[in-house]
Amino acid sequence: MKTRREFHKLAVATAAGLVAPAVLGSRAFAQDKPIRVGASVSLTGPLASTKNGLIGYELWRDDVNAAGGLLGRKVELVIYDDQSSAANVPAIYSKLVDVDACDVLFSPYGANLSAPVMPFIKQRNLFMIGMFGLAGNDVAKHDKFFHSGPWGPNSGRDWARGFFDLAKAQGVKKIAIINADLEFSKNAAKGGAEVAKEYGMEIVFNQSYPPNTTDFSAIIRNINAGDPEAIFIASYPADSTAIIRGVKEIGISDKVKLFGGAMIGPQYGALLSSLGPELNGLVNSHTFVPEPTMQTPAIKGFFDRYTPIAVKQGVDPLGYYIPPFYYVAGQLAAAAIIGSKSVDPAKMAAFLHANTVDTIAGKIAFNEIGDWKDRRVLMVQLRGIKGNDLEQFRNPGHQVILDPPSLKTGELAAPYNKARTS
Amino acid sequence: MRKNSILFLAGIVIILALGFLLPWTIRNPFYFFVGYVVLQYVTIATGWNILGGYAGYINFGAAGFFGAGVYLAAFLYTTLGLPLPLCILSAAVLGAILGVLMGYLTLRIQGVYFAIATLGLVIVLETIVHNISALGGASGMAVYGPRPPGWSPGPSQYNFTVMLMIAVASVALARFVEISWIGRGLRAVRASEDAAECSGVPTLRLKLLACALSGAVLAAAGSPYPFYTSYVEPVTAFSLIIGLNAIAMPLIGGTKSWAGPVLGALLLASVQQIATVTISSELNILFVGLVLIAFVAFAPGGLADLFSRKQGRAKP
Amino acid sequence: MLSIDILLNAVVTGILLGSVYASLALGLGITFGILHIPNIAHPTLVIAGAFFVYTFGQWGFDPIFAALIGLAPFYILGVALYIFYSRVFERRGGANVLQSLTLFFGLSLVIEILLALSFGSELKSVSVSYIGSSLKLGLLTIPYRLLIPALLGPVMIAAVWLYLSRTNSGTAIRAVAHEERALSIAGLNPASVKQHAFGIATATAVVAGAALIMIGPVEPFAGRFQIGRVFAIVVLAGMGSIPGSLAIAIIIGVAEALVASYLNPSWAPGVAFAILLLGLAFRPQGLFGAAR
Amino acid sequence: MNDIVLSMKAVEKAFGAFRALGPVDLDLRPGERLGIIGPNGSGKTTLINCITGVYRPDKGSVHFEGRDISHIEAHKRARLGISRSFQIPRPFAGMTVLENLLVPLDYCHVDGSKEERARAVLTSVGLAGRISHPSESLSQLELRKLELARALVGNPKVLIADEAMAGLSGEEIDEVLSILFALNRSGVAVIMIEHIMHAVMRFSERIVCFETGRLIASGTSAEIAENPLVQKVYFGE
Repeated sequence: MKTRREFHKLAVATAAGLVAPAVLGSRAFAQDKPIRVGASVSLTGPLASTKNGLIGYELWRDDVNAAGGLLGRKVELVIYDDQSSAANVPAIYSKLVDVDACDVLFSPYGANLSAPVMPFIKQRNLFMIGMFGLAGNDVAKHDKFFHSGPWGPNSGRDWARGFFDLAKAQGVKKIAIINADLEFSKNAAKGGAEVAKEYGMEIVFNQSYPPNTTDFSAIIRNINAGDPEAIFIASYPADSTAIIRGVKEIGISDKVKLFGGAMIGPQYGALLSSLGPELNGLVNSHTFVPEPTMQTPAIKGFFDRYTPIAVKQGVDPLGYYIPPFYYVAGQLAAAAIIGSKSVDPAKMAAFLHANTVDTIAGKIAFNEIGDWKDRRVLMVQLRGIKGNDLEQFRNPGHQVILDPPSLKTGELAAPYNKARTS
Repeated sequence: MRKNSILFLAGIVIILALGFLLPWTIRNPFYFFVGYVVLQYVTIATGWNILGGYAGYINFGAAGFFGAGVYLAAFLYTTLGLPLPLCILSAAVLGAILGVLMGYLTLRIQGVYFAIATLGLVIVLETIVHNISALGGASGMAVYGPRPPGWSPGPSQYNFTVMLMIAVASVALARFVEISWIGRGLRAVRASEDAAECSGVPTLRLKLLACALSGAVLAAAGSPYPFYTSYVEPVTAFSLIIGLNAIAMPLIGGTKSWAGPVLGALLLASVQQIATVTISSELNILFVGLVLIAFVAFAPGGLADLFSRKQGRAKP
Repeated sequence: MLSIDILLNAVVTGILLGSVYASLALGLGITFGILHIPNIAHPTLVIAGAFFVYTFGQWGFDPIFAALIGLAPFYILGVALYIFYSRVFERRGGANVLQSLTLFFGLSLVIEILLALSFGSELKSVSVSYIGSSLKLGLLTIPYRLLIPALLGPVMIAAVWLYLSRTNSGTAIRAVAHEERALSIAGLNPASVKQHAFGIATATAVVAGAALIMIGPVEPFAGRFQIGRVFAIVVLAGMGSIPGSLAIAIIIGVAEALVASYLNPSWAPGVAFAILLLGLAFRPQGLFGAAR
Repeated sequence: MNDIVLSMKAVEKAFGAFRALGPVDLDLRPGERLGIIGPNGSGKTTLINCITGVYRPDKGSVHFEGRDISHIEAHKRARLGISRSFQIPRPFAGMTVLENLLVPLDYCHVDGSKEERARAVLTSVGLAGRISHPSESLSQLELRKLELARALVGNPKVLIADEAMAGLSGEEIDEVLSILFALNRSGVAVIMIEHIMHAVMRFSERIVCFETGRLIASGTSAEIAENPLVQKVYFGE
């Protein structure tokens, strides 16, 4: 029984290690009482490409503090790395709430990582801004949860509806759907299939494929065999590349009018520059593009500051997809705190439910479960891309907004084969 | 031997009593979230060691058994509404069946093939889960756990106590295996399979038994997980980090006795939990990898061995 | 949907992919198949090779040329790995499987993280003129992206096989695992023969890495998805049978392509392991190896 | 029919195209001391493996006390009373000397206290002073003794000593021989496989010689020493 004593020592050391941060935290808290905003960010793991959102948080914090803080209190970010694993999320949020005493919470990235916190915030009645989780609150229906992302109501089904609206306008009758076997893609494909049925389209092909598939020739041949007029693709960056290459290699029918939809990857600088002109003609979802209908001094100012930091950190230098909405999350929290003059979750939530907030991404109003009242997911067509220079994407005309109609900056170029080569 | 057993039993009683009392004395739920994870790894390391440590059969697929437990419990609870203890029990039975199946397919040949086959178990099971819509596939499955009973102040505390009971049961099982004829036979298998067989040890049956027990404990370790995260999806349920920790923890603690994996898990899981809320980066996994290499290379007996050697030297 | 061109193309794609799998497995065929060292870090070394090729690609080198440059440094890396491995275990009089598996497991983690730290965890790919176009032969459409790596595989395999079977130092490698004593009687140092073999095995990783990154983008953790395949190939080929491994790799490639075409691509990852498990259960000595 | 304890009838074993053994017929009387000689690769070890159950013979059968055991597993044969020591000692590393003996005692049914039995056997082979030492710390001779002690602790009826004296000095060989003689006096049949010719000649009542998998000669020590076939095998033309 030699080890028993060692056990004891270890247990003590471990407990001390866990307690120490809490003690430090509460002392800092007592001195100047900043408002604490807590979040987990996927700094590592498969979702590490979303970590550029953190720059959005930090720019917001700096702006707020430069303007004197909120209600006269400084804002302090408490950020942990969830390593892209849902298993780490419960402990992290308990730490944020129970040890770090955060006043405001931002959710982890996406629905998979956010799902574990939903019962927790509902049960503890906490205020949270959701980060990019599709339909994140549709089950819990927590009244103090607000999306920073533009998915809109019924997002599980409807967020990519724009693609199907465009297809319907083109008279598409037969559609093919493929998706990666991952949460976001799978839900996109499931919702897409429902919308297609609603519009009376025939789904001639509907398959999912495993992550890390590198060869799509078989799938593309099978799609061609089904003879669709539109192809809805919900993919992740690696497969987005492989699919676009595969289409170039295998070829696709001239009947196909729309190609794309929910591909992750063509929003990011890395893929835009590596594929370059191969992306021409693609119709894909986005959250922000520098087109005249969206560009405002506020958001331009954001990117002017974002880009140098991103370059220094080695993350996506464009950052159109995620970072602005991380800044928006901060703005929403700030509006709620200032508007309700408190950090009381119920008051903050009441304010956001009752008021429209002006952010760098435009005016936002929420429904009862915190979705944006109006969906504002963009369907953009990539056009006129020459070479692999990333800077061209900062100019209008390369990511033409087709949907929603209120932001439209151009008409669909179809069929895909023609748009691809022109 | 008897005196040790009484001490062990007393330890169990004290730890279980603490498991029921602490939730009422420590108000901060955070420690129960962290404690749950640490205890989950104590169970995983203990379960892995029954086969890996005692019999010397390395299982890279701990995450497969764990994930199977996670999904079975989630499925039984959400669709059939089975009570938690039955979910845990069913998961253990499934783990045992999987263990026997794996063992039956590969144990008649050298251990290295068993190890390779277990690598595949994770991928095969993950592929299956992806393709079963009743399990939610890649979109995962929301699980709203049972309301905690009166003896526990909240869900995180309840999960903690449940996990503690599983961990204690697993350690007790591992200790029983270790000090009984099963353990002696397994150690003989580990040292020399032929010699063991020729000494009358039914090596195949013993290994299958170890596979079953190990699988059962690993799957049981996963069964409360759906209630801890309220949500299961294949990537985390079959996460590599589980397979990694399952090997690293016993190896660091020492594989010869039940105390090794417990020690290794308490240490490594605590360090990881602290790292998650302090330094946090890829360095975390890098650290585990380096520690693993260092222990294999320089201290194959693990911490337990280092301690006993040091104490042995101190004695003149 | 069951048209002849889909079937034909699926089979051809499968053969091409299988050929690439064979080059991934070649190094393991030497370390595990011949030397009996369970180097589960091999797929990760392949990924490291892919990143090497990627780095040179950034400077304008063709992937195949970059792979040739990489042979020497990877050979040295392999020798260093073997020296570390033998230092660790020979002090204890031979390695036990558990410990060497764990050592290589830890090693692969370390390599992965080092790659992630130095290249980031995003996908990296090479751009060459022939990527994106394809060869059309009647009903067949074969992307060069697949064709060229698939031709690279058999060339390398043939070279290694000829080396092992026709040269003295190659024969020494094949002998070292069984006849260590005989080898030292013949005046050869078994340790240096093993170092050499490990070096060659690791050098094949850079060529396999080039093949992999030509087919599609690669990220630091991509090696994990290959572990099953490469072990399935080496084990089912009958440990150390190099022509056998090419045949098994093609069988696995075709099986995966057919499953993807006719069943559902989402079942494809399980194919290699299902074949491996069945193989281990019913013919543990491998399909191309003699009974032991 | 109790004058034959172990009998092999037309046993054959091949590995691929290589026929390692047989066909071989061989009987063993209870309490007999049988020596098996033959050059390396002559099939001696394959023969033992067929008797102990490590291999299943391709053809032919093995009978023990009148019962066909060709298809039962090695550990069951051990429990029936066929015991062996290994050419290269295989102690259960990580266990003490005493524990090494407790393994067979756990699985073979022996009356009385296991620990007392183990201590008695260890004393009889001269390892009494090493009972609680780890088995890795033993000397070569002690390992040989441990190997024998582990083989005989379960009260076997047949003990197969596979080169139990290889690498030992003259005095050490005598020590091992005396252990085997003592064991044989208690009624255990002993099969000795050995290259050390003077030892096997001294020990065996009957010697058989193997060459390329076949039994080529059988007889007393003196007969074998005179046998031209055996001489040819050992001394060439």
